[in-house]
Amino acid sequence: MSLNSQTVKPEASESPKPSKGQAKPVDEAEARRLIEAALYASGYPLELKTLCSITGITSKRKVSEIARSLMEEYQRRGGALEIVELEDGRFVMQLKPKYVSKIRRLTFKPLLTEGPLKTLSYIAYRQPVPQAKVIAVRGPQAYRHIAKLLDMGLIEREKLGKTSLLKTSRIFADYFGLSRDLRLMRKQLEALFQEKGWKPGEQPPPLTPSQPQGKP
Amino acid sequence: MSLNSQTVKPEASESPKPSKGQAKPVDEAEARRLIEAALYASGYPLELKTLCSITGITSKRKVSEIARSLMEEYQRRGGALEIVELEDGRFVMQLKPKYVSKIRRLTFKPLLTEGPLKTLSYIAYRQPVPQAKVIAVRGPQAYRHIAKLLDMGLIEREKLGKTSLLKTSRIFADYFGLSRDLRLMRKQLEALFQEKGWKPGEQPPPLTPSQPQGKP
Amino acid sequence: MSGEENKPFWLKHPWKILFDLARLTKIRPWDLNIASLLSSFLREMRKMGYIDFNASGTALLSSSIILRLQSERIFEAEIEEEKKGIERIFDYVPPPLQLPFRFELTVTGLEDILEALKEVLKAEKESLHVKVKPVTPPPPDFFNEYDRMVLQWEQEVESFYEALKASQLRGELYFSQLVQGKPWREIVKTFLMLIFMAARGLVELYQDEEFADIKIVLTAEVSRVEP
Repeated sequence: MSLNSQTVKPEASESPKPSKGQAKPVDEAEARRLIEAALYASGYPLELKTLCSITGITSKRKVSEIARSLMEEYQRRGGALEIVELEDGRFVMQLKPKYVSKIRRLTFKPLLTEGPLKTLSYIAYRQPVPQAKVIAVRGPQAYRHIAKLLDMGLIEREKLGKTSLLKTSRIFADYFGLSRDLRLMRKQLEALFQEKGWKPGEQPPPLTPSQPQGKP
Repeated sequence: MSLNSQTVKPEASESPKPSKGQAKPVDEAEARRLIEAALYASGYPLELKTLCSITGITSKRKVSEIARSLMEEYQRRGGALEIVELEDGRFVMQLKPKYVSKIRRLTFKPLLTEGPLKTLSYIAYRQPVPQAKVIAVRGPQAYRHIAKLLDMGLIEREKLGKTSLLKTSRIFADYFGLSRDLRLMRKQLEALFQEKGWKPGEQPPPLTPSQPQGKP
Repeated sequence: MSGEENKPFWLKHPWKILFDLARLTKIRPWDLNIASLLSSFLREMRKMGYIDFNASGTALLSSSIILRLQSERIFEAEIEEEKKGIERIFDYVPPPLQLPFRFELTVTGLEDILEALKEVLKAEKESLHVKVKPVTPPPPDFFNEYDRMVLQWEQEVESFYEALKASQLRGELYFSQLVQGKPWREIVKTFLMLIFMAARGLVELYQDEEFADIKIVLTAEVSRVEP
């Protein structure tokens, strides 16, 4: 078992004994396939909690063991794909970095075209932000962007009285590797922004949505 | 679980003759990884030509052989992913259909629910079929299904006088590795439906028993 | 009885429907012949010797509501027919085939978010200096059935316009030619599409007198002739 840096508890996963307390029991081989399916489909890091719910296994430890054994299998077969366990216990399936550059000649679609991407970035920076404000800044075509972003699960809409508030979803945070805590996420974005020597313009509005919309 | 069968090396011995005229020669194991990387990242069927250019191997036959051996490896390991060779020689990587419903909430890609999928099956089975007939059989909600299927490029609509005819698209054929010849495709589809235990005569009774129009 | 007699003419049959807004929304809009109702209303008004602008205004408002209801009915007509189950037929429906899922590597990263943000914040700053136009709130159910119909309608208008542009009849195009032999719903649809296109400045419509044929001129042609 030649395994590198990542902490791995060896091979409890290989034991055939059934794990306890499963919601809808699947055997380990099937759980492994379900984890593989989830990691493949998402393309971004998944929490153990998510993997538990996909497999129906309640024990995070158990799920982590199975995910690790899948990770090891990928290591052993030495293909172009790898599964990586992140420091916080999440798992992600990805292309080994050396192959990313080699397949550049294939044309890749952007996740979003320019318009919706701008709308998304604005929501991420000003969230939670009233939908009306997004429309005011981004123009009426933003209705369409918002519908698309909702459809893709990148943002969420909630009602606060008569106001519709928009904010980014967990999938958004996970995909872009940002904090799920909205306050922290904005700090991260601001920091990145300033790193580039850009000025964010006006002061961001307070995060409490009940207050008047962002005026300097 | 011993996974030795999946180690990457053996292929070199499987194909003793060296491939000629490589642009920038890579060994077979590396070519395999490049093919895997390309198939993983692209998300659509790749032509042999593209795989040649990615690997630097000029022989389509050679590339096809390597891609097939990768496909077989995926079959052997029995995971959640599969590589499929389409009728025209293209290869594609995908999640096995049985896992699609489980990963629905993890992906940005809009996935079809059962209703639109049934409408799609029906169109595929009866194509080219007048839109009015699809609505009459599947009910008014099929308008929505048809809009979605058109949007995803799975079906096409063409006008024939006043009638709108619906048929499946090339993208649809690509998903199932079906022939583009409608006659042949229908045979293949029938086989697929039968795999699912379906025979036209054995369906549950008509929705509106009072109307005896049922045409089998 | 005498009360009924003393009422102004427009509160009597058949015009009174124009003055009962509550009832207006409950009627079947296509049962009303607005053109003849309004013509006779104007004739009666002239007979009175003076114009009651209150009544005329209300009649105008009601007519526009009825026209709107009529066009909405066109959107809904097909779906409603289906919903009544008139033409529901049975056929064997094969089981759903689950499409396999294919992951796609996308090239959008945090860097792109930041680039986009830079642009947007610039626009935001500008939008704070400029008076922001009042924003109409979206309809409650944003992508509901009606929206979809409107979208479909927009597409139909577009392809109809393309067809007109491609037609051989340019310059000498009349409404009657377009709708010859078509069922009534198609005729109404065609008319509404033309109104739509005229509102958007894609076509100009000429009608010499009431009920005369409508001449259709593509605006692109007008501008080509008169630079």
